[in-house]
Amino acid sequence: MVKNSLIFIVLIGFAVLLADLFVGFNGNTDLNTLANHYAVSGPEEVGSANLVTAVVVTYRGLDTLGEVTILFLAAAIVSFLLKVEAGASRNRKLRSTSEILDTASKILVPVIFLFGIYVFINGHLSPGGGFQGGAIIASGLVLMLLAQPAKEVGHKLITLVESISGISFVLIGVAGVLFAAGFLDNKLLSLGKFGTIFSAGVIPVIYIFVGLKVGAELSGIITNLQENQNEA
Amino acid sequence: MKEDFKKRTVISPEGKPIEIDPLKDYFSDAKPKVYKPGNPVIEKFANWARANSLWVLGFGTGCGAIEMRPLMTPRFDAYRYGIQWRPTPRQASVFVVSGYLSVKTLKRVVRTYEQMQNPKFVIALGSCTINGGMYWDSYNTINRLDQYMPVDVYIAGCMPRPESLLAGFEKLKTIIKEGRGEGANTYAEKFDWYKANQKKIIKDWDMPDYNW
Amino acid sequence: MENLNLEIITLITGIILVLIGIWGLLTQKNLIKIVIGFTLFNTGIHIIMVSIGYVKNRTAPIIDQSVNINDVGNSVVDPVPQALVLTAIVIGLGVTALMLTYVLKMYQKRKSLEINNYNDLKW
Amino acid sequence: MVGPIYIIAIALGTAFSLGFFKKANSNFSFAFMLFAMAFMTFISGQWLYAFLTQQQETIQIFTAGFKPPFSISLQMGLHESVFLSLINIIGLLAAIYLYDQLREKGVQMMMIFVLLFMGLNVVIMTRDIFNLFVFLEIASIATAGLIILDKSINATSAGFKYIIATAIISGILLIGIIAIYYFAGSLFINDIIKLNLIYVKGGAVAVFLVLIAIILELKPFPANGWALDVYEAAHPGIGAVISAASASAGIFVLAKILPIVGDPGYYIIGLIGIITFLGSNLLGLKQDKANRLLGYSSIGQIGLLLTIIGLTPYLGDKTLFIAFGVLISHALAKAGLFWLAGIINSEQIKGWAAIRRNPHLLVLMGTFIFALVGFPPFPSFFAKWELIMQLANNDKILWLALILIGSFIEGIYLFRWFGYAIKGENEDLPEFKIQWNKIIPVIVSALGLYAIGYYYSTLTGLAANLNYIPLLFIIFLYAIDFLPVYIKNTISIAGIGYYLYITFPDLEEFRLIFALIFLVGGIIILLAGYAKKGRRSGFYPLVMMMFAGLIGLIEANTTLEFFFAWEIMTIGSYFLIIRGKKSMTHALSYMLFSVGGAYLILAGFGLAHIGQSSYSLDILANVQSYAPIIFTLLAIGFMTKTASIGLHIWLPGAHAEAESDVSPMVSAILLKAGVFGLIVLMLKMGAQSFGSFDIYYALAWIGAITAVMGNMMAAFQEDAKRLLAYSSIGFLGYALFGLALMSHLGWLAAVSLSVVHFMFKTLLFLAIGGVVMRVKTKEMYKMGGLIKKMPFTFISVLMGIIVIAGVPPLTGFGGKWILYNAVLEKGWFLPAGAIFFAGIIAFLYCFRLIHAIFLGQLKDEHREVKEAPFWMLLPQYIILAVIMLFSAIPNSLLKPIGEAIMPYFSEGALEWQGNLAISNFGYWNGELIMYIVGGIFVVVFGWLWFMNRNAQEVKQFNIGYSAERPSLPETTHFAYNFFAPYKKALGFLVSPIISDFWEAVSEGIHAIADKIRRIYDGNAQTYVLHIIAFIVIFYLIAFGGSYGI
Amino acid sequence: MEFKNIGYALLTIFIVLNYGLILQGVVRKIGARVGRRYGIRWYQPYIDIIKNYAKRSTITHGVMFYIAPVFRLTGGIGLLLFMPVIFGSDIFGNFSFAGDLVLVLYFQFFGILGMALGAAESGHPYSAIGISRGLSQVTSFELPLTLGVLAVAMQYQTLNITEIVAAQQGGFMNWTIITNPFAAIAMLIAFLGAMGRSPFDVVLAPQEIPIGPPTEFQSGLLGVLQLNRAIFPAAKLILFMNLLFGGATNWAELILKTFLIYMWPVFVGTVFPRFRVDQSIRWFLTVPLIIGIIAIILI
Repeated sequence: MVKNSLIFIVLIGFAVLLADLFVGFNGNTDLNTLANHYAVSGPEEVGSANLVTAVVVTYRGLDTLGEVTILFLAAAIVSFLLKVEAGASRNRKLRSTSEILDTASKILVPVIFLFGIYVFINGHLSPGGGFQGGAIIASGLVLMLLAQPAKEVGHKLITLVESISGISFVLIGVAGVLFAAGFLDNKLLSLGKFGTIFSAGVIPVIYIFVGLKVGAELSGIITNLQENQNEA
Repeated sequence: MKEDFKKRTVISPEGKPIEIDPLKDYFSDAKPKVYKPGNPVIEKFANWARANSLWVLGFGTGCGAIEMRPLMTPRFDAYRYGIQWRPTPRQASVFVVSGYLSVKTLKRVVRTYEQMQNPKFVIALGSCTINGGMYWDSYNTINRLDQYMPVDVYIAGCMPRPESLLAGFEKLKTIIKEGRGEGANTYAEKFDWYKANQKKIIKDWDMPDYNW
Repeated sequence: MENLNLEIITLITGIILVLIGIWGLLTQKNLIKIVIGFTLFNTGIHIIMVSIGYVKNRTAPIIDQSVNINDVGNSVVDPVPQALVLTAIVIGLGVTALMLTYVLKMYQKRKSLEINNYNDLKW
Repeated sequence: MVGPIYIIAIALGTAFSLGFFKKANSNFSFAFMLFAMAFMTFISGQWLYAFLTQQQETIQIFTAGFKPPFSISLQMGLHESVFLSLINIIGLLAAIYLYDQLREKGVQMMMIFVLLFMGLNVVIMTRDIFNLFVFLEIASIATAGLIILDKSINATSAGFKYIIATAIISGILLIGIIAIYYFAGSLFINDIIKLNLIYVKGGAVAVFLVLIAIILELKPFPANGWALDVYEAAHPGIGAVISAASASAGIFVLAKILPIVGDPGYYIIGLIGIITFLGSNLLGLKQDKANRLLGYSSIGQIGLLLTIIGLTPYLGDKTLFIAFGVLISHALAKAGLFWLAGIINSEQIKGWAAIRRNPHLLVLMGTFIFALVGFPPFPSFFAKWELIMQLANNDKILWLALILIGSFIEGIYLFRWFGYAIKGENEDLPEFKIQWNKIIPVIVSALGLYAIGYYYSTLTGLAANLNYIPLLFIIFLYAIDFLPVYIKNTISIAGIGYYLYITFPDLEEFRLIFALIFLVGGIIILLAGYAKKGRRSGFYPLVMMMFAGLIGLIEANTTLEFFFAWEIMTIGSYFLIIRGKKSMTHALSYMLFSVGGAYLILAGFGLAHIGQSSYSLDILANVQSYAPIIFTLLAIGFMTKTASIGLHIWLPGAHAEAESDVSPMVSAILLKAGVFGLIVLMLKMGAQSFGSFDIYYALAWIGAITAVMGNMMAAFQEDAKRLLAYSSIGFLGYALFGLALMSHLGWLAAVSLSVVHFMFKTLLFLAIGGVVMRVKTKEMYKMGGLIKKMPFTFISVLMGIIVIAGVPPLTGFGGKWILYNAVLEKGWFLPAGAIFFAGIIAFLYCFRLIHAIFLGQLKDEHREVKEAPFWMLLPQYIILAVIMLFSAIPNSLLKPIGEAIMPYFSEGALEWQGNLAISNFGYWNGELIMYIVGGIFVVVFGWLWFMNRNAQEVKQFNIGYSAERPSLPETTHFAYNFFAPYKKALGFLVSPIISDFWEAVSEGIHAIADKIRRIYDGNAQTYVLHIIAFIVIFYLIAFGGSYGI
Repeated sequence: MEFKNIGYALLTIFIVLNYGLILQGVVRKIGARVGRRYGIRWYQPYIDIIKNYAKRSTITHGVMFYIAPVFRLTGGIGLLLFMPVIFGSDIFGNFSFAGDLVLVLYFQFFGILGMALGAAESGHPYSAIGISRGLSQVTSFELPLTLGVLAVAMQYQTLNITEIVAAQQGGFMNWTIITNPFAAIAMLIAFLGAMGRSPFDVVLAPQEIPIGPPTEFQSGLLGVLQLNRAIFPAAKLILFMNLLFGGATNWAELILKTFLIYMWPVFVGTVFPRFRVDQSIRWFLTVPLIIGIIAIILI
């Protein structure tokens, strides 16, 4: 009880701190210079209709690379930690799933995958992007694994996709240094016509790799967790 | 023999065993020497000094010891004759054997006598030292002291009074001045005889022949 | 109460979520619940971030039919916090996944979800 | 040049590509990873090289083809390149070290490892605050991954705590960053700096949140329980990375965002830093697990760094120098120690005793420990020096004191640990293997410490004059350690001799006198070394280190040189002392008193520098302020070496347990270093007083009480060497008293007593050493009657004690006579009474020494003991000859000393008429006395011999024993508790009040540490609570009441 | 220093030796008379010494045992010769030009130390016990003595004994005991200890530890010690006479003064019983020490 009251007091202190931080916040009425630059010059400089994508992939491309790396790291750690030791018994007790789920999943999963791909290919035009698309792909995988728990997902395939797309991302970045103005420079490819699918320089390419990579990483995490579900 | 005087083996700091024979290693086994009197003139002077500086060993061997204490009191005041008491045989010149001697005491008396330096004198006090006195047939006292060491003066009585003691000292002085107080040399000369007598009566002989 | 705009409401919601998250994190004894506490905390932060980037009466920063291409600067909200929150969400996802994995591993080893059973290392 | 961006590209490319490799190719994948690490190191190294040598300008790297603030930019400058190089080298070494683990655990771990370093690299280079956050997260997550390397339950739960804690911290950071974005409208650090956000309502809180989050990443006390658990549970190879690499990066980040906060930030950082430094080291005291101890120490060092950063306003342009010095020492040493921990593989610090199965490992460990504590020649030494100087110059006395206290506490547990390693029981400890890949990183980091230390010393113009030749000689001796002892001994003697030969012409006055004591004394004592057989591994470098320090003291012209030499000497003597049997605790207390004393000296020098630009020792003569305090600090510092009362408890054990030829070195020579220090101090500073209270009068009393107590305790000792050790304490009391008189005669007495003390203490320690060597015990009552077995040794002891006792005609009397005259001149009679009382008490132990050992009853076991070896006797007789010379011709000793004193104290000098010394009060003709006494002696002896030439030689039991006989020598030898009546009457004076006092202090501190460390209860929630509370508390401190930091 | 000095020195030794022996005899006689005895003859000490030299056999325990009496006698003679015995006399100034008061004070220990060494070599535990007691006691009375000496030296601004004596000339009102009473009292109490008479004679407890340190000495060795027992106390008396009682300008004055000074420990000894060593240490370090400190403070 003493401890809880202590926690409470500390939290009140923290709340005061946050209140102090935001006490002057009164909503924005205008964009600041930075945002205004992105909004005004973004379409022209980057060629992406989705300004968030422009910021994410180009202006702050390094962040994205780091972000992907974090997912990659998380996947690697999960896979390392949950790696089922070779030779350990793998006879998991699995409940059989219903026919409906099984059938539905067979129909839905390709569609979900397709939708995911659509989302990351159109990342520079519409809401969405590599992360969102990757997550959608991974959700398809979840459905598949729910429907067919016994299904073995090829780790090798996941790893391969993950690695290739990751390396490609890096190579694009390096190519920017070599052939354009800097690391992850968007103007490696021509900006194309604003608002079309082949526009916005390398953004779609990067987003494709990001999508694949995120999909693969999330899938990796999911399959690893799933394979461990009855190990406990 | 006392356990401590038996041979033993100890380990040296280097770890080597060392054989210890206490009687040989810790006690000198030299024989006493005869010291012939030197130049007669000097000797006469020396004897005068010896006679007038009698340092008595304060060793109460028997019941006669009780009679020696009064000598130091104002009543008898032996100091005025040059008689003083010394607590150690090393520095004393007169050994007063005060009364009967049990065999056990004899051993100590012999040892003490031998630790005194030449010349040394023995006064035997009381009848018991002469012939055993009332203890002549006792199972554990000796009868005649002069079988075990040379005696210069006997003072008879049971007990002799302090006055007799003073008389005895006076007698000793005369003997010394006449140059007859050579008990120490006698002991050295007839050492084997004395030792044989001592060993005959002292069964547990566990010391070197001469106690320096 | 005219100050009580959308962004203020969301901001306060975010702050409350943060506090609730921390409270849960600190008081719950079940490892899974602690992780949930963390996700609440994290979500609260994301909401705060989005609130900060909101500009009154504007639309999402995507140039489509609803946005005049020549007046983008006056019709969209700030894209930067949105970009940042995207990154933050992904990072939060990675961290949450890791937490759950660690919890899973701990549970496998010791068959307990009670946090007090995991304080062998101390002092 | 290869652009810094390629560090990212290479690291990421490698990490992503590693997925292609299968487990079977683990060697190849490891090589691949290692190559990447090497390449990253290469890139950062070449930049560092360019910055250092080619005046390379700092460059900005823009990404995405846009300029900041629109895009993320990186920066590469000198500081970045230093940190990158440091981190990447540690990473490379850590990778080599983890060869087995990484290969075994598979490619995932390699990926994580590479990515950790990529994250750290970017964190250092980036100039975007959100990018900073992202890559900090990468580093945290990668660390969390590395922690679970062995998948044990402890590692996993530590990893969980780590993730929870860092997630909370990064959440806070994120709030701060977004708020900063809100207030600044930019994420580019350079822009944010310009805006001075702390003056904006709310902006200050935002900045505070970022700052506190970064600080929390550095694990400040007490919000750091999770980090300690990690250090304890993680593989040592990982611990090294966290402690060395991650922390370095964290420090850099802090420095990077600090301009955003501006000046008020320094205060908070300094406060947190000093709390962390003190708190963490304090809790480390109670720690007995090696890895956790290293954790406490790491955090402590980070605390020190925070303090330094916090003190930037006062340190000025020296900040970088200081911070780099501390950081590099910390990083390399801590990494090295963690790596060693992995080799030794022992949980408890006691288990480190196993390390000495390989002496080279011990050398490495010693290198790291000494580097951490801040001994020369390591960078931390110079950094600490500069830090103290600057603090003192800015009048930051409290900070100075706190930093020194913290360093001292750190020294306690580090040296305790080191003591276990050198001296602990290692019989039952498990074996350990040394693999090539594990030892290489350790060696490299040790060599790096030396190299950087040397480089560092060249950075300060001041240190450029340091004399490294003796140190090179030490290295040479270490290299030839495999040779037999007589060769090394000869080389050492030759080395000292040659050094004396080349320096002799430059020396004068006191320097000459003490140089002769130190060096000639060293040669004489080393002669005894020929008696040893075998290799005597490790001995000679240590001896030479002590002598190097001593000669350095003599040659020192600046305060830095003096302190450098002082510390070198301390190291050497510490090792010499700890070589003895059962000397672990004594060596520790020696070291603690030395370190404490050294810090006082350091503080004193620091204060003396206030307002003076020069670093010459002469500054002591022109002290601007605090003069009495400076004097007191320095005097106490020096008195720890002279073992004055209260500071003496280290000495008896240390000297008594040392080897037979080390005891004279530490007792006869080393203590003189303190005397020399006091001489320098008093000459430079002159009379000092607190108000009307004369410090010298206090010193005189201290000297007198030391003399009485030392001698009295000596009289009650059963252990021969301990007796001599206490006697040294007493004698140095005389010396202190003499010096405190501040007159010609007082100094003449003090210096001549020092010389004489050197001689007889060498003599006695060697003689007793020889005896102990033969009889294998130090308890005097177990000896006895050795005069017949060791007559030559007996003669030297006899002469030695006559000198100690100050009985005419030997030379000890000269000192007493001068002292009497000096006292009469000065008029301090009460302490003088105590001094002379002490002189008489010296009789007691002198007699006891010679009686219990050489006279009395010879024991059974010693009946076949041999005389001490020739090489032990030779130095004794050389000294004996000198003593006889000085006794017969006193002015051969006193005149040169008098001349040395003349320039400083000319009043009341002795007038010499041949060998007749005339003072204002009396006169003394040593030569004549010698003849007279000798003449009487010879006549009486001849007569007695003639009289008793035929005396019968008897044996030991032939004594008048009340008609009985002794039975055993043991029961006949009266030696145990020899001065029982004295003890009955005055024993209360020597009740161990002082040791009790120090013990109580020590136990009290340990108890406090034990109570406080209970806050780390192992529960992740508690740790998070600590973090939040920490934030709230410092929020309240920073904003308390008024608005704005 | 010339050879005639040696002759003068021998003369001094001869006179003091005889004086010492007679003093010994006379004092014992006085002691006997106090006890209403007739007592020894006044020349008994001579006879004892001759007797001991006339002993024909001697034993020795080793080299140190053998030379201990030499040390002892050298200490006694040295102490005597380093002092000016008769003030103003070249002949009896002896070797006082070699050293001052400090030399004399420290030279006392020469004999003590040597004796202790020799006695210890006999291996006799009683010797060792006696030495332990003796040294302990010496250290304790040395402290008031030192303070007194410092006070006296400070009073006269010199350590030169001749000068100290010179300063006291011209009537007894100039004697240190009048001009500096506290120092004198401290020194005189210490003197009790230095003379080793009752109540401070447990060192030589005749029956408990048969006369302590010299218990193993006999014959000629004992004779040498007896010589010293004559010279050493006489020398100490002369020292105290010089320091406190104005010295002596001729032998008659010397004999009178030293005899009277000697009565001080004699009478105290006749009246007081023995102290144990720890008791005497405590006593010396309280009463006389305080007096000594007062003396120092009053300078």
